[in-house]
Amino acid sequence: CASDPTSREPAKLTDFKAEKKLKEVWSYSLGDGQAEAYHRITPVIDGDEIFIASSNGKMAALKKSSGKKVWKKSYDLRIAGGVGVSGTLLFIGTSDGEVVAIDRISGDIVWRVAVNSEVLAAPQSNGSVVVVQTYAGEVQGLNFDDGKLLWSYASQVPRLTLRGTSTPKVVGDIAMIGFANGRVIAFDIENGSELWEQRISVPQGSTEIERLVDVDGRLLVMEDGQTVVATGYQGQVMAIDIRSGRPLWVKDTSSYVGATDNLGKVFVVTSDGSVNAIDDNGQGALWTQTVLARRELTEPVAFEGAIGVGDFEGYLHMLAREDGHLLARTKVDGDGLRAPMTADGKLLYVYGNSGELIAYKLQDR
Amino acid sequence: CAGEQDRPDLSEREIYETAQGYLKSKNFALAVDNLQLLESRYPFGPYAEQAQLEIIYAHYRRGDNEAAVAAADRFIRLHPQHQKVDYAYYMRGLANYTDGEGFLERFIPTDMTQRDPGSTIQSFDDFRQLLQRFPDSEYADDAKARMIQLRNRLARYEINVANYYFKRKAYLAAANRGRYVIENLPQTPAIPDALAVMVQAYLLLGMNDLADQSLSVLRKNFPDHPSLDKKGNFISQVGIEQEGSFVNKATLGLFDRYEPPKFDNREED
Amino acid sequence: CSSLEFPGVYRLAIDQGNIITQEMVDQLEIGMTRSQVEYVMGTPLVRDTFNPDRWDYIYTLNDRNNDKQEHHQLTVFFQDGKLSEFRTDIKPSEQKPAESAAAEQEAK
Amino acid sequence: QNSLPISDIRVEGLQRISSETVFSALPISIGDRVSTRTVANASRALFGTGNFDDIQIGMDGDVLVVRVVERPAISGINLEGNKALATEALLDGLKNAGLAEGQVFKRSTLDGMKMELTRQYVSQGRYDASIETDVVAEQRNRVSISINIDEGSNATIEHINIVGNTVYDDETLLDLFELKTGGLFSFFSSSNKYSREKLKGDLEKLNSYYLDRGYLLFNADSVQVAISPNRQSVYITVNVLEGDKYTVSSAELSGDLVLPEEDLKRFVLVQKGQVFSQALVTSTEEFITKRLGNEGYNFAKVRGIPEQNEEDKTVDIKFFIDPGKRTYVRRIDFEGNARTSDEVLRREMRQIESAPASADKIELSRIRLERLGYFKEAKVDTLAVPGTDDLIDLRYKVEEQSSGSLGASVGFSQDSGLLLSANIQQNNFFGTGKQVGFGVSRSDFATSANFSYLDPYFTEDGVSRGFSVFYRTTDFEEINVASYTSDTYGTSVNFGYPISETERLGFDLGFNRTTIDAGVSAVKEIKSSPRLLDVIDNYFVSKLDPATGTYTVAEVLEDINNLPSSALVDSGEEGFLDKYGEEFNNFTAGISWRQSTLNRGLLATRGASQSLSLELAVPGSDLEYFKLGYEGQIYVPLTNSLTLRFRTELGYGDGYGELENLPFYENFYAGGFGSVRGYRANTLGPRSSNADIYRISQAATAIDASGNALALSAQGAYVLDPATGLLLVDSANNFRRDTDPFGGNVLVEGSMELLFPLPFVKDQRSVRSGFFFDAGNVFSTQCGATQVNCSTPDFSSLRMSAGVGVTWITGFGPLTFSLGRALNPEKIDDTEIFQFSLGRSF
Repeated sequence: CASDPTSREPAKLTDFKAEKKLKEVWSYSLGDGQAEAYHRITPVIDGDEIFIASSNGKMAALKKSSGKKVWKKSYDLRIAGGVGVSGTLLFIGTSDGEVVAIDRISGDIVWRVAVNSEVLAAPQSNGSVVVVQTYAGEVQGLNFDDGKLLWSYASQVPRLTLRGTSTPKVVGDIAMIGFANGRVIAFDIENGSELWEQRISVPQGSTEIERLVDVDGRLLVMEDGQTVVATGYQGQVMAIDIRSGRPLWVKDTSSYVGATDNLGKVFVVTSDGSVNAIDDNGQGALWTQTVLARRELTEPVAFEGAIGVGDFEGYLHMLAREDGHLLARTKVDGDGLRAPMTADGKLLYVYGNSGELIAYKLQDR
Repeated sequence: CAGEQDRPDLSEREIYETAQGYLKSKNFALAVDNLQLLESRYPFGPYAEQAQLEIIYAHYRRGDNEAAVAAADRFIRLHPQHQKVDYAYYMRGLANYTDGEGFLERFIPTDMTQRDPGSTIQSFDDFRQLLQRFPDSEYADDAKARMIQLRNRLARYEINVANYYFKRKAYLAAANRGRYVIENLPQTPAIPDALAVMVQAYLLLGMNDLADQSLSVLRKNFPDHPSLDKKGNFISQVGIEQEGSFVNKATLGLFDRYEPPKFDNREED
Repeated sequence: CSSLEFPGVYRLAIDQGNIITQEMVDQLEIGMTRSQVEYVMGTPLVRDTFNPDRWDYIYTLNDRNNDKQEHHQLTVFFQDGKLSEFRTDIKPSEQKPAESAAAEQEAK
Repeated sequence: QNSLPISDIRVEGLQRISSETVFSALPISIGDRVSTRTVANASRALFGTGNFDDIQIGMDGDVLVVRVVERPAISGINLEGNKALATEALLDGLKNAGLAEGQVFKRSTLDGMKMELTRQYVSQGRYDASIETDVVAEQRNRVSISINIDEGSNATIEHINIVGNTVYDDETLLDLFELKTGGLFSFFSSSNKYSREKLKGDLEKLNSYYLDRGYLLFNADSVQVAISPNRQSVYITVNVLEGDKYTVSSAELSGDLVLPEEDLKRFVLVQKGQVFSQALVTSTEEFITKRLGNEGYNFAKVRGIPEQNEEDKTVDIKFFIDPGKRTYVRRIDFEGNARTSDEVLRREMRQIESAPASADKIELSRIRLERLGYFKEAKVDTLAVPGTDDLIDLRYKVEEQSSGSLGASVGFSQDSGLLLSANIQQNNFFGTGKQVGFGVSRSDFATSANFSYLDPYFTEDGVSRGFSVFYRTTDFEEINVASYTSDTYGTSVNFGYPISETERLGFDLGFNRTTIDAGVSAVKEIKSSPRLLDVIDNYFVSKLDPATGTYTVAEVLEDINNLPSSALVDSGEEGFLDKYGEEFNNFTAGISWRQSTLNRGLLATRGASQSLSLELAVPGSDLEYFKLGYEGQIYVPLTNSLTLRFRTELGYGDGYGELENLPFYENFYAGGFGSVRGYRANTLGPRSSNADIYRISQAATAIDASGNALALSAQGAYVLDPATGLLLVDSANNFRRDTDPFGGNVLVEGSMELLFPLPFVKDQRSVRSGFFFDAGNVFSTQCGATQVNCSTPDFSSLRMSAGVGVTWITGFGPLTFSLGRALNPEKIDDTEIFQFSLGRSF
């Protein structure tokens, strides 16, 4: 019989001539990491500190260059979304439907307020209003100092969605948020009025599965600070002008993680595990790397001329920026990688699902 | 995949011949298999239609009534104008008719008017369709006869129930069963009994003017009904029950019991 | 009934027909349409095939266990669709206005 | 354009379809004029047959040419990879859609089926299932279709989270849920497989949990269901708004009450001061609706409307009663009684036609049908009569089962050996409801012929009348009882009648004649011993010289008749037959009271039944005795699948007048089926003592002239002891035979059973299985001096057993197996682990 053309198993790791090597600089372990409920708690860098949190309610502030602990606290909270930072406050969301503000210096809880459902994405703020999206598709604007509700917007959530919520993106006074119904809406962060709205994916097909259109990935603000790139599941990737909301270019692709950009190229990881590089004006597709097909890849990160992606078995792969060939690979965390990675030009910070935060340097072999 | 290995490719005519042979030798199971093989192998050959017709008969004779009805339905759907399609309607009615009779009734004489008619009612519709579409089909009169027999059976069933309700002294129930026959099953041999039931029940209920009306209809149409005496008056049971015979009292009502009215003048239903 | 049966035989109480109550009879008025009568009295269980303009309501109860017998009867007549007359053995209660329909006593 | 009339029609491109089919479908015939319109109709008609992919109609001179391309027929369909959806179900689905062997192949139906299959898999939670179809052409314009399915795996639930619950914690609430996250048993039970219906059910449970505890405004509408990108796991989040806890401030009835207020008041479970509970409101509604139903208002609607007042968190509940119209039953019809006649069902009806409807009479009639034991199940539908708002028709649907055995039955059961019997024991004789038993049966221990007839409805009120004639010879030895045979024949007439809905009284008068044949070695209780065996007719005086072992003188055989009576030993206690002879004519009279609320005739599962009976051999019979019996059983349902059954049977019999004790052949026995399982049938209780026998030696010896012995007679002879002048006696023990059970006049027996549904059995209505604990024994108030194991009733000597038993109603009657272990057997008891029998249900 004709063998099954599209095998459904994740692609096996191919061996390759490593041109670069990932060297661990420091590592720090915190609580139970993402635990069982498919969370994507992401570390955040602000100044020379990096803040991380774990599902069983632990948080820590570390010196980003050395990993030295500044403070570590344990709260009676089931953390599900985090870590947002703005000014002196850190923000996390919990599975019991609470948004908690924490003083970044002391780690003490400043205020905590109940919202109507689980908070799976890190609340963001511009210093005066904190914006949070709950799992039930409601967006709330809270007062930065005491968390009191300023405005709220309720979106219409389809019956079946993809696990996870898109993290709001705040640029100046504009808060842009991707929703589970395949739309991205920009709000005036102060009063919650709608600035513009774009449809990233359109549900088609007969079953609930075919009609999944979540925009779950983080929104990418390009280097020029003018355009935001949103990726939709079973839909499109779309670049939109932040001020006017006009779509600049659109590509048909399906992705549930955010895109990243570097020196004029946009890198998109599709839901079937291929990594694509597109010209930042959206004209041509530069290269596509499918060697990591169906390995549930994380959001790509640009670092030292390479593009890094993690996979479900916990491997970190570095692909060459020009043509996407494999440069380096290392095993980070047996529980797998899911949280997006952050880089600050010197180090690449990777937060494994078991709660292992490791900083890497990329060297030539 | 394994290619479809073709058995020695019997020609259409050979398969059809073997099927005819089995039909004649009453080996209906094998006849069905052959006819099915013919249909799947040569669905549009010259013998296909004839095979689809004969398979109905084979299923029926094999006692598989559901399959016979299904085969008949399929033939009617595929060949609505076929000149033999009346045979399919008739066979479908026949299959439903015999399906109603359980296994026991064939061997032990049972009074079918006492039993739940079951799917024979479905056969009533099949035969009616046959008569409407093909009034002069060769099967029309047999279908008509069976329809009449079925209606008579339903009417007699109603009268039996009325008789039971007389025993139970539920006279209004008896009267309404009689009325059901008059209103829904006219021209059945049970009509005279139904009228007698109504007269007797209304009398026992003390509704004399309703009784008179039914009595006049009975007298006009069935003057020699056993419940009418020579002068045409109704032999009523009213009042008989009160005294009760001496023997009855002595044996605490066990012997010589009062006989409630019973109307079962069936010559041939 | 009189014939002696076994002492203490449990016999089913047989009730037949539509229940007729005093207050139903009070509500009946000449000139009512068929559906109005039906609303008050309910659907008649005795609707004679040979005489469509007459509805009979009858109620009998024969409870041999505790020896309760009941027998009520009401017949309504219609003329061109309107209630023209009704006879019943239940006397309408006093406060009904005098000019009520001919409700003479039906000999039972 | 109308060209010349066509002279002929030619069809090209036909491979398998016959030309007649084309001609009969073609609306054009020879001689017609052809125009574009007729051509269009023709091609549309031909397309209509569904057999062709392409049709061209043209003219060749005056000949109409129809060129067709036939649609391929399907030669075969094969399915691979489907486990969750059964192949036949799929093939049926395809067949209904017109895709089957021999049918015409249409691509559109195949694609439609593909989409339908994916939807079915998604609805089963198999989100990553994928289906590929391909069509392979074959010769003679046929195609084979292959569909291969990758069903993927069922998405498992990884995480269920309830947000916003403060009063009750997640753990207690998640306990209510049928859907569970993966746990130990999750691979076995599919509780962690997501399905939308189960989630809906769980949310309802959550809702009623809060509503039953006062949280009137509880709301759990916002639910998010999400799946992981690899579609393997499902995450469920339920956001709840608990609201405040409300207490009841008042509860009243309003609307048209129909019945006096106090009559309905007692059904109102909601009281002032109580914490609000939706469950109590709903059951109040149901009770009142049922009560109105009994009054004939079948369409009554009762709704409890809560009005909450925010300030003091209290709620007033008003029950609006709308009785609807008083309803009447117009007709009652039966369905499914192919064998049972209409009257047998109709006479069980407590609801009469053309009469006010009453909900409990309708239900009671259904239960009475099931109580008959003729039907596996009885259901009732209430159909509103079209065109009226107060008339209903009732339709009782029954499913018949064999209520007795018909025809010859070859059976085997250990305690009665091979059972050859041709008996027609029919409780529903040809569906007439009459119970007729006619049987001739022969087994190791009994040959019997009997005819019994009972008409349960001799009068329409249920007065029953019946009679029976029987002849039975029983060799009790074969059923482990002392060796004697009894031949009885007799006749009896019986009546019975109901004295209430569930109780019946019964009377019977009978005559029977019994002869007992004690057989050769009858036990002492039956015949005094030692005794002369009439088979031996001579004796001799022993001449053996014990010292030398030689015979001094010839022993001479004497004829038994001239044996001096003094030679017989005094026989001591008299046996029964000695006292009362061996033939008895008895006139029996019996009265019984029976009460039953069992829900089914055979294999009941609920209710209770008990019966008290007295059987009296009236004065003037040869033997004047009486037997009192009590039987009772009760079912206590534990859960909807487990039921506890308690059963007891007591018996006491005694003689009166000049008969001191109960005739031994009327004794009670215990052990075996329907009694104490684990012990051989009828072996419990007092034993008989074996009879002493006069010594029989081998042939008497005679001496010939020269002094050597000469055998005289082959047959044994009694030995007279020269010293005492008495016949020598062999006391029973040197026979070394064990004693035989003899039964007694007091029976005490009971059992406790835990009934459970047998796994893997679909139709539970004709199977019963359960663990049992039996206890019981037979005692005697007049134990014979030499009787073993005989005691007056005392509980310490009850024999107990435990085990498991299964009964299955087959076409030939009940088939029963039981595995029972005797818990406290005495040395003398015969225990038996495995017991089975056909024709008797325990």
